[in-house]
Amino acid sequence: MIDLKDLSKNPERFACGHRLCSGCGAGIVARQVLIAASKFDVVITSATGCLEVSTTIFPYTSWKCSFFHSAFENSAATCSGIEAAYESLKSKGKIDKDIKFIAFGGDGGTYDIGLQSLSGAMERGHKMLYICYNNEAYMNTGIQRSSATPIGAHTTTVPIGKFSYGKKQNKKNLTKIMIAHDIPYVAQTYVGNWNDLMTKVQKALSIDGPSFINILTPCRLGWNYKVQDIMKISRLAVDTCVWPSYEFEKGIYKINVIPKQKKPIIDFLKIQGRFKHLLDESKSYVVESIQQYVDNEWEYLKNVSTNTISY
Amino acid sequence: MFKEMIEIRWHGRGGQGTKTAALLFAEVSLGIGKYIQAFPEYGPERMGAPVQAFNRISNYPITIHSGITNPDYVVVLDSSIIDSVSIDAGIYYSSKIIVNTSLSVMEISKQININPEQLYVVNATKIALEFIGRNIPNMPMFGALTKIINILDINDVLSIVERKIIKKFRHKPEVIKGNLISIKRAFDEVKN
Amino acid sequence: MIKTVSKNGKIMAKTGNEAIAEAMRQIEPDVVAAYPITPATEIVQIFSQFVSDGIVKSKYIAVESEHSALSATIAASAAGSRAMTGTSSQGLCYMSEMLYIASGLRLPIVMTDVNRAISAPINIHADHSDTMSVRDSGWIQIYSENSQDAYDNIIQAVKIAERAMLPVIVTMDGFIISHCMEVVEVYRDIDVKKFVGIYKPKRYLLDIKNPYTLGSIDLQDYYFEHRYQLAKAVVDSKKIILDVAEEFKELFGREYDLCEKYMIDDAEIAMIVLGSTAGTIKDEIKKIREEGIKIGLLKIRIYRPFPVEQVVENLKNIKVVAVMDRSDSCSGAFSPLYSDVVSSLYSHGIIDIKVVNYIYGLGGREINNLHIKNICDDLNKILLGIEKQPYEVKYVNIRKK
Amino acid sequence: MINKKIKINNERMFVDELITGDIVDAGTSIYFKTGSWRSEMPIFDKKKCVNCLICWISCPDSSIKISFDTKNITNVDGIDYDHCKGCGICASECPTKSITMIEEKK
Repeated sequence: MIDLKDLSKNPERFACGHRLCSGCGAGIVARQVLIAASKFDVVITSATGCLEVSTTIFPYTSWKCSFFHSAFENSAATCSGIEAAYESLKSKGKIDKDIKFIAFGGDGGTYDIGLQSLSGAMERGHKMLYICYNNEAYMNTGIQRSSATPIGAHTTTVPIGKFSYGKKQNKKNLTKIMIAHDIPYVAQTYVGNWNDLMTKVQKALSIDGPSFINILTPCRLGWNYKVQDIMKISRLAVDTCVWPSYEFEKGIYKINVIPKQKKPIIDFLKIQGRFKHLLDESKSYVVESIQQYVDNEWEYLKNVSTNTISY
Repeated sequence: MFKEMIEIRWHGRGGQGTKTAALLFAEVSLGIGKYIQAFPEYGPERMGAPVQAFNRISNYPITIHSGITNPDYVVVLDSSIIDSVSIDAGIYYSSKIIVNTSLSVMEISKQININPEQLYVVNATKIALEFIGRNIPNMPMFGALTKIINILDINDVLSIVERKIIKKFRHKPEVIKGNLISIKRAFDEVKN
Repeated sequence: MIKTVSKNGKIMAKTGNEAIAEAMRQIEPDVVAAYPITPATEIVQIFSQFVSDGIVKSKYIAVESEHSALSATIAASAAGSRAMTGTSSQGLCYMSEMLYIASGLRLPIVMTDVNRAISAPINIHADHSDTMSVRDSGWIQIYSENSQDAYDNIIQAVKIAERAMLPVIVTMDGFIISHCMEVVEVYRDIDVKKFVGIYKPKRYLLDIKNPYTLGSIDLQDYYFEHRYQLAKAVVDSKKIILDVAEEFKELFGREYDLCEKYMIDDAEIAMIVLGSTAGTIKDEIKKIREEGIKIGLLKIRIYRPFPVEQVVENLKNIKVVAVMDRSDSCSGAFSPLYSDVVSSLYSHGIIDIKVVNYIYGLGGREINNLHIKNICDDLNKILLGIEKQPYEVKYVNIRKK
Repeated sequence: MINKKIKINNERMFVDELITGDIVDAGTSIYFKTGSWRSEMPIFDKKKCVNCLICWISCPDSSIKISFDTKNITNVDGIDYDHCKGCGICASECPTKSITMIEEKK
């Protein structure tokens, strides 16, 4: 259980004055991760993307800890290089502090262009936490589809049109791919549950080895919802089971949030502009197929999970 | 008389130690104070495929970095490649060719149409099998070249080679001995 | 016996790759991240054996690509460690994006590039297309003529990089040097360690008491200033390179400069070249000189920053010059080295000199004394007015009907 | 040095004043005011607040001001209007409705 009162006593490490959109989920993720990591000294790396460009516009930076960015596709490789330097300097007695390493990337920089770099770093076993703030499209460049974009969503590179209902393919299940790397800790969480999110970050940082957390991070611009509804929307993703909150620790699956009553996927879709066109009668077959996909994945997850732990 | 620079071409098959022989020849020559170069035929080396390696030996620093087109010495580790590879490419009137074969100079000379006076033979395979126990003819051919090139003292060669391979075969003294004997044997047996 | 130049040096037989690995063992960087590629693989292979045997305390990251190799090296350098990498050809192309970032962030990384042609068609042999493709990336580029050069250059590169706060790439020709065993004088470990010293970065990411952001985004208001800073640093690094060469000479006895002059002071015709071919040209020049032809060579050692002043100084009295490029710009507007030489001359008002561009040796195509002799004959004919200066690029040793 | 210059007058630095490399001192964005981005503004009612800190942890702009009382217990003090962008997440998440959104007065 996260004790906010206790954590609030640590100095804030994510400064105000950044230029993320009003109500941006990435800002919430970055803050909560840093607050959860309060008791550690950290070095942060980030892939190019909204979070990076909006928080480090020269000569302003919102990071009060060491922060490094070099390119789009290499957040994990970059983090692994810093970790290796740390190990080297520590073994030579040039550094004595304990430092944790956290890499950030959006879904574009993680699912797509950065996948190779991520896979390599995880396989090599660097002691680092990779955080994907997943807003399900290339938002920084103006809402283009990524392999994290769900079926049926409108994006500017697969727009809806006379012959298109948006993206035709299901999103890639990156969390499963990371689980297949057999690293000590993999988790999925979401912006609407600070307790779940921060507990997972703390858990990941306590582990001796690589860890990965995939955080569903609604984007007001790309998902098109009312700005203050961010928490509600991401909770709906969990309640409809389209984005289950679960973790994979040392070979064991645990579901962390079981919805009291599993809601139909339409509840999640109907409050977002990116899915609005699916509400039309003629597209009900798309909604049905999404429901089918969600049901299958949820059943699979329930089957592989040995127990349930909620935070 | 020592030319300003001697150029050597080695022929063999991938896995027979062709490149190793050239590298070792360079190291031994360096050991007696010569300037050296040793380089393989550039490219991926594949087991069994014909390969080449080269040496330059000089009393002066070698600055040249082109391939060797007119070798002074050609060393053939495996006579079975004679049909498929032009071992006489670029040779001139005073080039010398040393072939690992059980055949005589005259027989080889007919086979590849080379002046028998430029040709030398030694049965390095037989020597290798007898003293090293494997058909790796590079060491005996090394000894044969030492004899024909006549710029290195065989005793220097033996002691330098011993120093070079002693590390690799520390636990197999018989291999070291076998190699040294095979070098000396080929040195003695190579003939025109 | 061959005499050493340095008091405590040791004469050894080493290939270019072995010489670089040996230097890396002596430098003992904190982090090396690399990915195998022919013909540079041997370097990291030998080095990782040093790591496995505990001979060096470096951390070796066997990354999954060249892009990650340089990314991790950049990060390790930013973190405050001395970091090195190495690659060739396609690997350098794949790193290309990160090369610009390394220099933009002013990180003193040292890399070896074993020069190899760029695909397609795929080819593993020497030419300079790879390093030429990133010549404007803000890295210092040092070309090596032989294994000794490669060894000496990489040792100097560490010091140059850290003093100039710029990344340095040391190159040598694939196979021709990388796989050619030659005489190399290796210095004592203790002397090399003393020469390179201990790396003390001013600011580094692991200095968590003094946190900062590295790699921020510049908008229109700052990008230009930062790039200007970089360009100036590269140009100003000439002095640092010369200072380091001077210190190197003091400790090890070998002399280095931005360029190397060979019989050029009284020459009427000259050749300019990078890398291993310089040695072959020297060999041929010795012979040509015996015929009474006044020919000389200017070998460019430091290609970036380009030694404009030295090129002008050494060419100003030459009548006909052959600029030898081992890469092609495919532009009809001449090749990289030629463009640099001609703009250097023109900007200094030297315009009554005939400069001919020769492209040679692409994909490892043989260049030997005979080819050089032919070029010399061409130049001589232009000198004597028998032939006119050609208006297009000349290709050496290419099969044409 | 870099901080001072930004802090005092937001003046652009000359090339000679820039630190070598693309370096920014930590946390300088506090000198960049994003409060003007608001179209709605949160109003905090201290009387209703139970100091649960949910607004604080939910704010993407680190704009919920907190302080510590004599027993070192965290209290919510209000909104940092210099930086709050008016997204309304705090108001929406507050369990005691201590924060309400009103139209920004220009």
